[in-house]
Amino acid sequence: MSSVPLTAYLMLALILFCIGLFGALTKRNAVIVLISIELMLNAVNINLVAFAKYSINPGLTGQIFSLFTITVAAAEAAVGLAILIALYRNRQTVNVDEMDTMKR
Amino acid sequence: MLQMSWLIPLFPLLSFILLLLFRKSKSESTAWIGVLLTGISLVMSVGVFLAVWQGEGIKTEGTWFQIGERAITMGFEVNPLNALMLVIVSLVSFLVHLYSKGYMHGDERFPVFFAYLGLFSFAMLGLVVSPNLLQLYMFWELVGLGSFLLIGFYYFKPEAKAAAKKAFVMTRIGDVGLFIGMVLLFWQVGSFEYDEIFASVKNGDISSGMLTLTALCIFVGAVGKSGQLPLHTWLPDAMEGPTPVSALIHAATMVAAGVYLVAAMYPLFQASEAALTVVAVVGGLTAIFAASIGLMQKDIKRVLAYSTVSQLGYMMLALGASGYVAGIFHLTTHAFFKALLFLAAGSVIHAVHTQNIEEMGGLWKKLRITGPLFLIGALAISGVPLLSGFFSKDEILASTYADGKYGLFWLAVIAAFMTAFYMFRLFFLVFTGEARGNEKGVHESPSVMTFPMIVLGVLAVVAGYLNTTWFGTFLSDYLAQGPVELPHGDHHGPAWIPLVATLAAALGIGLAYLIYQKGTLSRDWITRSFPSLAEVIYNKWYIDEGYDQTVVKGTRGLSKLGVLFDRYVVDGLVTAVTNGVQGLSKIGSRLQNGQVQSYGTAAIFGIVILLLIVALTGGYFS
Amino acid sequence: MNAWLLSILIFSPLLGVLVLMFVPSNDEKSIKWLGVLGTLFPLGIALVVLSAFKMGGEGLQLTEKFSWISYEVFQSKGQVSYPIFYEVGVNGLSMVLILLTAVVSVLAAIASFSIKQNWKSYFILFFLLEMGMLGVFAAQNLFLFFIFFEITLIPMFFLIGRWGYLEKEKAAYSFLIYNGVGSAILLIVFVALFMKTGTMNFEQLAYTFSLPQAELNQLFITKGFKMGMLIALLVAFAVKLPVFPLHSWMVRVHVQAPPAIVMIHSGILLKIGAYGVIVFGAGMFPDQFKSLAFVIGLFGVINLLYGAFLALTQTDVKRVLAYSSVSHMGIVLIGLAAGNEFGMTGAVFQVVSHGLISALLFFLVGALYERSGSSELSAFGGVAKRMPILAGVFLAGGLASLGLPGMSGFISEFMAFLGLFEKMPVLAAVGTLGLILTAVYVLRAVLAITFGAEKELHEARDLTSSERVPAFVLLAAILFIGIYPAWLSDMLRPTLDAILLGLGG
Amino acid sequence: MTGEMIAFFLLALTAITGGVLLINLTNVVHMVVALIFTFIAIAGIYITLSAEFVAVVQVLIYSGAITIIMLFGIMLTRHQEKEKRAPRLKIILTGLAIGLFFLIMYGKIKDLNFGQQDVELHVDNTKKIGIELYSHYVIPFELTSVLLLVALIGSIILAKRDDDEKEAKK
Repeated sequence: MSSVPLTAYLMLALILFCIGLFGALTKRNAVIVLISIELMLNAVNINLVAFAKYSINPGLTGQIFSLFTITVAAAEAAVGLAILIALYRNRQTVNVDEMDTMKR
Repeated sequence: MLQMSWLIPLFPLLSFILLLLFRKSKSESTAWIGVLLTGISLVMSVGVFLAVWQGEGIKTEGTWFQIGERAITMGFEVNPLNALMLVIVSLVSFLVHLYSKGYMHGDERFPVFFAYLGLFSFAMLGLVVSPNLLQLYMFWELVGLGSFLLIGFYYFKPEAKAAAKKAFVMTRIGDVGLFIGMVLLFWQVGSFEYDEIFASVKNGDISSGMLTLTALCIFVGAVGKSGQLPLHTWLPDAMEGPTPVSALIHAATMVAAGVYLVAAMYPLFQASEAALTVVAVVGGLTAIFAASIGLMQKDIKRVLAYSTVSQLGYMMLALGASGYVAGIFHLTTHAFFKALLFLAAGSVIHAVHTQNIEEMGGLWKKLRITGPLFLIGALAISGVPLLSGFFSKDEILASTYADGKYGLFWLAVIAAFMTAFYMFRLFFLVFTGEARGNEKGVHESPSVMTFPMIVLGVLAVVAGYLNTTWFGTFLSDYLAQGPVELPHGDHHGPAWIPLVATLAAALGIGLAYLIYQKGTLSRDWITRSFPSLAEVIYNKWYIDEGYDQTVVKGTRGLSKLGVLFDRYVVDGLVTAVTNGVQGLSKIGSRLQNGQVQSYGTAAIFGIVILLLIVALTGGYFS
Repeated sequence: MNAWLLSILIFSPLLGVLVLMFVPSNDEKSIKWLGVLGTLFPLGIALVVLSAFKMGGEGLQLTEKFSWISYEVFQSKGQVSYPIFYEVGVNGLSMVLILLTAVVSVLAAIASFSIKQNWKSYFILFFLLEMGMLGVFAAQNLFLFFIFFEITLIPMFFLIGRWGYLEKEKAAYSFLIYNGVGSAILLIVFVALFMKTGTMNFEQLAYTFSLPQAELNQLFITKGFKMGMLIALLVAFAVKLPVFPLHSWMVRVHVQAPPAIVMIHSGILLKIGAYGVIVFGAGMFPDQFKSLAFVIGLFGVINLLYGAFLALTQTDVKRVLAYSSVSHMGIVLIGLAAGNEFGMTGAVFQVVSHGLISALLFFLVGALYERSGSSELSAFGGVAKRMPILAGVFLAGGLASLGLPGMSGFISEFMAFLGLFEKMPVLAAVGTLGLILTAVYVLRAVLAITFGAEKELHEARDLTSSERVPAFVLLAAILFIGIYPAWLSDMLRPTLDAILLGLGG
Repeated sequence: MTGEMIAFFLLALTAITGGVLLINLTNVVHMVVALIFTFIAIAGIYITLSAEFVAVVQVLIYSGAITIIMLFGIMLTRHQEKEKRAPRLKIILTGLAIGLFFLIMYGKIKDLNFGQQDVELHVDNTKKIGIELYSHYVIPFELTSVLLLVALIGSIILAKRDDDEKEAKK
């Protein structure tokens, strides 16, 4: 049975990862940056699940791992947003390039 | 007796140490420590000399330290040459100690002076008994130290400071020559021992070029120490030291060390015709050159200093002209009469408190002992028959002539004439005529000062009979026992040579008499006839100035250049590097704009580079 | 007892630190005396070590070895383990240097009486510095050597930067930067050696590199690699030594650091560079070292002459001495370049001798500074009148520095040049010019201070009795080595013979 | 060309389109909505990979929860809805780096094939995951719950208006 090769999944994941990375590094809105990071995590999840099926030792491990990842990602999104809101309250902005207190 | 001869140098060393411990003592009886200990050395030296006269000799050595397979040895050796030197050195040293007791009376660093004298005597005696070149070199430097300390004894005088420094540095230049020669010889022979060096010279193990090179290097050392051309300028300046020091170091002993060195290494020189010729030419030129400067000096000690340089030139000339015995002979007689002259000059200075001969005059009547002794010295150095200088100078002339160096022979004769002239110019100006300066309260020196002069006066008269054609050539027979094969035995040239020498001396004395005593000839007769020549001679041929302009200025200029180089190039390079780093970090800090995304981009670049490396090389650890 | 002796010695200065912890920091007097006692203790142990040391014995003695760190790496050829041991030991060379360290430390501690503030932290840093120095010379592997090497840098930085003169911070930073670069290069070399050979032990490394090239090829060690390592090592130690043109930090440190620290620095720390070149350079890469001999000799002569020329016109006596150190380190290089027994011995003698001489001279300069508040030559004159002992010792130190026979400087200069004259006579002859220049600048400086008309100093007292101890001890040591060099040369011979065997000279 | 392949291509296309829209749209809300497509498409991909449970979780959490919080975040932080573009240089540099990254990774994965696949994975998928989670991975599982609790409390504290501060200001 000819099925979709592993490479195809990996390619998809790679493309999504790159898009997420690009978004995270170039977008100015902090919310979009957060969501781009979610996209990157998703791309990784695809890899995990793909390797769960196609690999030397196939099994459930990859899927379970991706479940944990999703959990952590959800927590991260929540905390990230909370920080964003606190920040917005103090600085009245969510623009990433105005958040340069490290420099000052 | 001979086994104990290594103790000879140690007594003065003991004196040095004891006197340093007593340096705060105000009592002048501390001087007796020095006198006594050098006296013991003198007695032992005479004993050793007598033993060697009987044909004995000794050489003892032990390992000093060992490097790899080679042992560096130390020890002592007594042979005819250095036994003679031992006597000369310890005798003059003893007499100068005694004399200084009176001369240095009232000086607040009285014990220190004697300590330095002790150090010098130790070094000089140690130099003489050295059985190898390395040990000789070490004492050679220590002798320089003693000389330096004594010249700079009046440390608060700027002239003394400059003179001490100059003496040390100028002789150091020579020493480096000796050092190079010694080291080169070591790699040729594999040892510093005289015996082994001479053996390989004899066997022809050393190529002739190397022989000449090493001999010349060693001769450079002698040039420095003995004040030969062109390193003579320190010796007249060294007269800033106390006068007994000039007598001891800069007339009788240390400056003769150069001559001694050439004599001790004579087989090496004999093996190289070129080296001998150089020695002779340098000696001859120094003799006449220094004599010419002596003609016009006004400082009593400087006249004597130039005279010393000139006489040392004679000795070198003798050695260079194969007159080994003549050179040593002159060294011996010169030690006595020049020490006498210096001590007498010191006595004069002690009396009138000036060194300028223009301010003296008519002292003959006031200094009834010093005057005649000075006259004896002057007659001896001028080569007046029957005094010691006559015999030794005659031999030098004879051997020069016999060696076929006719040009140098006539040069030496002219120098003899000049010597006679300036010595008697000095004598007449100081002792006869009217008193030109303030001479109130001038009195004869105490007996502790006159006694050494009398001893030296006697020796200045009789030392010549050590080696005469009339009574026997004791000295050359004696020296023939030594390790050096005496060059062509008989040196007694034509009978007219003594006549010529005597004539030259008589002419010189007569001319001085006519000018300075009788006044028949005007004093500035020569100065007026050859003004520019006189100017040049009066300024010592501008040698000092020449060195100042070339070597000193050059060195200082190089040093300044070095400082600039250090500041601008070396430090500049460093500054350039730091500026570069700073510039880079400025650029870097612009990247640090505080925006997380930029950092992220940078991090991605880093990851990409690492991945590239892994992708291209296949991984370092795989 | 013997089994632990060296470790006790290395860490003995820590006892001083421990004791000082319980002393109130304003109790000046007891801190200073404890400082001296704290350095006397290591000296005592060093003497015990000396008595346990068999003179003329072959190889290492009093060795200690404990496994310390070990890690494994999976490589294509399998699992390879890289053990690092704590291993110390002494041979003749390091014994000499350890003794020098212990002695100079005590004297520097006495000289530290002139420190005006923060005595407690001063002495704590001082003890750490001493521990580092002792460790550097006793370490028998690269790792330990490097750790102790770094331990010397940090206290030194603070000692210069806090207790120095006007431009102390600048001096401290340039010290740190130059030495930091040097030790960075050192670290790279050490890691590379470790990766290639899997050992850090000096003897094993030397053995590995002495294997025939065919066997070395299996370890991927090429001739080029060895040469590169040697050059990097030489550069790293050239910073420390220092070699022209990397000397400017050293001049700055010598001028700005407090005199007691300069005694340590010039007396011992610079010697680590020479020690490194001998142990790592000549000891591990003899063939390559030989082929670089001419370059090393050339740099030696350049150092000698350059330092001497620059010392000629300096107006600050500290600068004169600093450049004189540059010049004297040239003699070490000259001796090493000769690569024969005379040259090697001369180099080590010069290391010891210069350590003593420069410690003495800087001590005296410190004493003079305390009396006059200046180190400019023009501020002094006729010191011999009111302070005859100081002037006398100063003159003696100067004469030792210019290589007067009977003092240690002569032996080292003589042997270094004797060695070089065998191999490169022309270069050596050029180098002898340095002997003359040395005489000129030393006398210029010494005479300007001690001779001449007397100038007013605000406090003209001669050396006090606590100052006489270091001065006389150092002078005695200088004279002792000058008169009886056999003591030192016998101690060194087995070690140097082993190195010379490698050099084939 | 099997049905599986067609499904994969369609889903992949949707996911990538969503991503590209995320990059190119200017309205922030639109961006988030575009991403919902991606998330749902990824859930589909999970199904083709025989991971039904993960797919469901994906739809629930990503498409449901996270996107909604993000929209809330956008609403709460009222601001200009239009997203301004970043400076051109930054985009070029970042693009270059990511492009290189892509190329390298592409080179590495393009021929990756383990030649094996688990055909039993879809059978009782949820049940098996449950068993695994409560047996083998029970400790991480419990830890995750702690993590979620901490995140919950942390978010509340962070987002809470700081009343003391306000009062202090008054």
